[in-house]
Amino acid sequence: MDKKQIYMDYAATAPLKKEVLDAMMPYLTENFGNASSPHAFGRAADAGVEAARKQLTDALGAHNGRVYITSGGTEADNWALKGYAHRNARKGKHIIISAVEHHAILHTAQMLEKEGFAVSFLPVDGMCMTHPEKLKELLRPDTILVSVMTANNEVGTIQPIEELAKVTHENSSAVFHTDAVQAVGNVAIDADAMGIDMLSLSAHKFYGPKGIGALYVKKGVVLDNLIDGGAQEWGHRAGTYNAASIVGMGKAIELATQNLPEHVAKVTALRDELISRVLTIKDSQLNGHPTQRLAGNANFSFAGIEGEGLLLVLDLAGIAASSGSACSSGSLEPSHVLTAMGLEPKYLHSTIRFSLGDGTTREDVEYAAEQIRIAVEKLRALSPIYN
Amino acid sequence: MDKKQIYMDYAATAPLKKEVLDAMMPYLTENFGNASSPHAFGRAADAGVEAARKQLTDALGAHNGRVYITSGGTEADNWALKGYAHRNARKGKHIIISAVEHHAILHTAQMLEKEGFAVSFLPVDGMCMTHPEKLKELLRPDTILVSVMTANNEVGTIQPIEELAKVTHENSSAVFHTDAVQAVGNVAIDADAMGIDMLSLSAHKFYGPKGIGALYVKKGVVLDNLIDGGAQEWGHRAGTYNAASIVGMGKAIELATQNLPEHVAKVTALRDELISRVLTIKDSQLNGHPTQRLAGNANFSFAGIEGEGLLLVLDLAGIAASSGSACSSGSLEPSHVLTAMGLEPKYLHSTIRFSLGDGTTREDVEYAAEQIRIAVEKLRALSPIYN
Amino acid sequence: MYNEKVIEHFTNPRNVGEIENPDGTGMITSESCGDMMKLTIKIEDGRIVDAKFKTFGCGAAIASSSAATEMIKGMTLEEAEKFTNKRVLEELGGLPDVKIHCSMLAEDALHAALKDYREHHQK
Amino acid sequence: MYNEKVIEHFTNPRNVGEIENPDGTGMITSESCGDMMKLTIKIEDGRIVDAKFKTFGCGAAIASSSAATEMIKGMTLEEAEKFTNKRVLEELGGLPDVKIHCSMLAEDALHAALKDYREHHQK
Ligand SMILES: Cc1ncc(COP(=O)(O)O)c(C=O)c1O
Ligand SMILES: Cc1ncc(COP(=O)(O)O)c(C=O)c1O
Repeated sequence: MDKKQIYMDYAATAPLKKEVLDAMMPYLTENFGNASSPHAFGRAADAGVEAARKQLTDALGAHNGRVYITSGGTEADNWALKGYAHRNARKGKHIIISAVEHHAILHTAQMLEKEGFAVSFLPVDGMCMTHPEKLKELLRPDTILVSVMTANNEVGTIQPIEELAKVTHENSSAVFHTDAVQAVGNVAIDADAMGIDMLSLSAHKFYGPKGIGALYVKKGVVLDNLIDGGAQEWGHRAGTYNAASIVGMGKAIELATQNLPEHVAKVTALRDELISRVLTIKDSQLNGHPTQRLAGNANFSFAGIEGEGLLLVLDLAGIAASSGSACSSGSLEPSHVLTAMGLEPKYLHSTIRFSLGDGTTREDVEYAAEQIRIAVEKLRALSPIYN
Repeated sequence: MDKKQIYMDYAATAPLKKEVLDAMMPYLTENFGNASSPHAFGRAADAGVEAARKQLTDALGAHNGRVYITSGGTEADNWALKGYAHRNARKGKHIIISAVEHHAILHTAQMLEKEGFAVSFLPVDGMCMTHPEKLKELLRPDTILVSVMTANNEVGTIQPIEELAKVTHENSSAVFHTDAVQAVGNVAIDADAMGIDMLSLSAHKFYGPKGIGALYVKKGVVLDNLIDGGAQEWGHRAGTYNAASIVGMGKAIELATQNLPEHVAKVTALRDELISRVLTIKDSQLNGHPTQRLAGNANFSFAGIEGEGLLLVLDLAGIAASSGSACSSGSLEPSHVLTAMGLEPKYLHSTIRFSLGDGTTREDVEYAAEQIRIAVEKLRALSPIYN
Repeated sequence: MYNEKVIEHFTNPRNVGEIENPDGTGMITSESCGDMMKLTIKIEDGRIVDAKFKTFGCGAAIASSSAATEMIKGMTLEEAEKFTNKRVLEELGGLPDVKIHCSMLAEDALHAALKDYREHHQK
Repeated sequence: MYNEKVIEHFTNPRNVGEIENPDGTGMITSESCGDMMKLTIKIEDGRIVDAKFKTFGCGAAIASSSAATEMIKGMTLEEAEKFTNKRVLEELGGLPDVKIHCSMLAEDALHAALKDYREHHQK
């Protein structure tokens, strides 16, 4: 890549911070032991794993339970839903998820539906915001689990998690899970104070490595295992420890938590600059909540042009963005998130997400805004439905 | 660690080969994109992932199906058993596993048993060898799945996989899965020629990274997903690609396959040297098969002393070994493998595994043999049941 | 993801626009992904002498539209009737599996335009 | 995994062996893990004046045995009756959770030896 390359897809994945890679390197080289082995090589790896677990626990305010290591946010989400539903089916078979969950929750809930669980969807308003009183209406005596993401991956709206957890606990015996994959590193989290029973995270969204994540489970919440085998994780999640990535995740969450206010302030300013420039383009709109949104997220629709085409023009101009969740590319249907928000049909296929992060500069924002304008004009000239 | 450190626990985990780490580094730095993203950053990562998949496919002779990426051998084992059993329960609810499987298979089968599946155990002889005619006796019209490991992790015995698969297919409609986690890199594998329907592997056992593995699934064999979510892996295993580790796994299997004969010859010679030296110790025995065993595996019992005590003396002398599967440490019961082999009770708690590998030298073997002799003498002097 | 030829067509699409007073017009919306293509053609002496398109869609849809208009110009009506997306795929040197359906847009729009021509403009 | 004090006791165990003509002998096998300890004690004037052990077991079992023999030497029989594994754990500065049961071996062997003394050797 010799030409200009601007990365505006931090919500899909973020690069490793240098300090994180540095923290990992010893575990990719001399500290290679199996953390479950009692000998010196094993103990060196185990020390790294347990220090990282402490970093996670501290960062999440999760002292009232255990942080289990998983292979990522998707596994954590699957485990939370399937593990809790299977273990607690005799208490009830009703689950509530928001209408705008990531596929890791949505498809998992749909699998549970096939198995005989009933799933209700908590609706969102036009800004992708859920409302606690709507949750109250959906709670039933047989509701065992409520899962609402802390922040949405497509449009960035930050949900009122504390209130949702409160409504859940005051009106039912259900436990409250939140997919905080997009939130960690962008939103302050204090799991115990917020009334969270389970929380999923994924390291690569906060400048840690890919393929590693965690599920926090509050004391007293009991799940079936998703992955059986050896005695790791108190017998609840088997598999040889990936010490290098675990150490990287620990370092990444520590840095993310230390820097949270500065990071959010800096990225929010850049994002708002991008938003105000882009909204000068005719027939464009910002999707999601104007203020209760992830620092880096700017999701736009442009009448008359298709999101993936726009993505490609920008890619050719060296700007990496996303026309929805990267994970769902390959799917042809309009995003269930935009549909649930009741987006005007003309905007449904015309959406593009820019997500800014650590490495974004003001120059990047200016260049991107200009390229977006050019690209939109170019594609509108090709459009049969815009003139 | 400034004193002498000799690693003889390669079967627990192996260090990364330098070439493997070198192959991974670009994906831990500039090629950090999400392999599912269509833009340039994503395409760079995707190219790495797909090249690695090809390396895996070629190395396994697995052209007649698909190699799915997982978070390790444990997940692959869980997916194979649970995914196949759940999807195919209407065809029958009987499963056969060998009596000496790793906990990733054993505990998973036990979970299926709790759900209502019937599990039969294929016995082994005193050398931990299974016999195809015994398998034939266990097969029933409702048997849907047979799972026998390619090589045992504790005592190293290599199973007659081709014959077991043949007996399975000739006498039932069951599919044949093998946990090849210990075998890959030590035993030549040609999945299609051997009649294997599913095969699990884990990269860190062949000098690749931890936390990454694969499940090969032959065309026509259909499983439920274990982990639902995004569209990765043809919709069958969701989660953002861990491109760095996947690329490392690809490189590692390529190297392991290229070097297989030399590697096996070299390590076998060292192992045999260790065995012949150690067996000069009075009241000692080698466990497992004398010749049909993993190149690096030397598993011994010493009358009158306890394995973990011996492990500790050796650890203090700078030698890292294992008193069974590292994954099962924390468990107090005698190994189910040794029990299934009918080991004399006096040897059941007196077993220790040395596993040699790439970095082992003749000097290591000589030093280790001498230290083992000293340690055994020391502990026997403490033993109430030896004199 | 896309080969160079696809990128080239996408970046510099041929025959963009609408023919004034066309002899045939086809407007198609893909049911599977919502992409849209409007094709206008000019016909003289049983041949397509001009074709222009406007497309709302991804890179594959736009490149296919561009390639198709180039290919159909000069075709007799009989040739055009037999035109399929396979020809577009060949011309472009292939598309990713998930994008093959996008090349149908051009085939469908052409046949819609020919139908329109037969119904309204043929004397 | 083990602290330095445990390692020190394991590496240089005190009071290894068997007392000839002991006043009490306790031989215990742990049901949970198969570890074994044989403790022989010498008693004079209502006090333990000597104690020796042999142990088949892991590092924690051997270190606990060693520490316990040091601690019980000089104890009156009354004190010895009240001796528990908690004292051993304190003396050793703790053991890993999964290893705490190993320190029970010493407690059990001591009580078995005292019982043996009462039954067979006490006039
Ligand atoms: C909200 C949300 N949940 C879950 C996931 C899944 O995380 P991972 O792909 O790391 O498993 C993602 C990202 O892909 C996400 O944005
Ligand atoms: C035979 C066997 N199967 C499965 C596993 C599990 O692999 P992993 O721990 O990498 O998930 C191991 C090693 O731990 C093994 O030796």
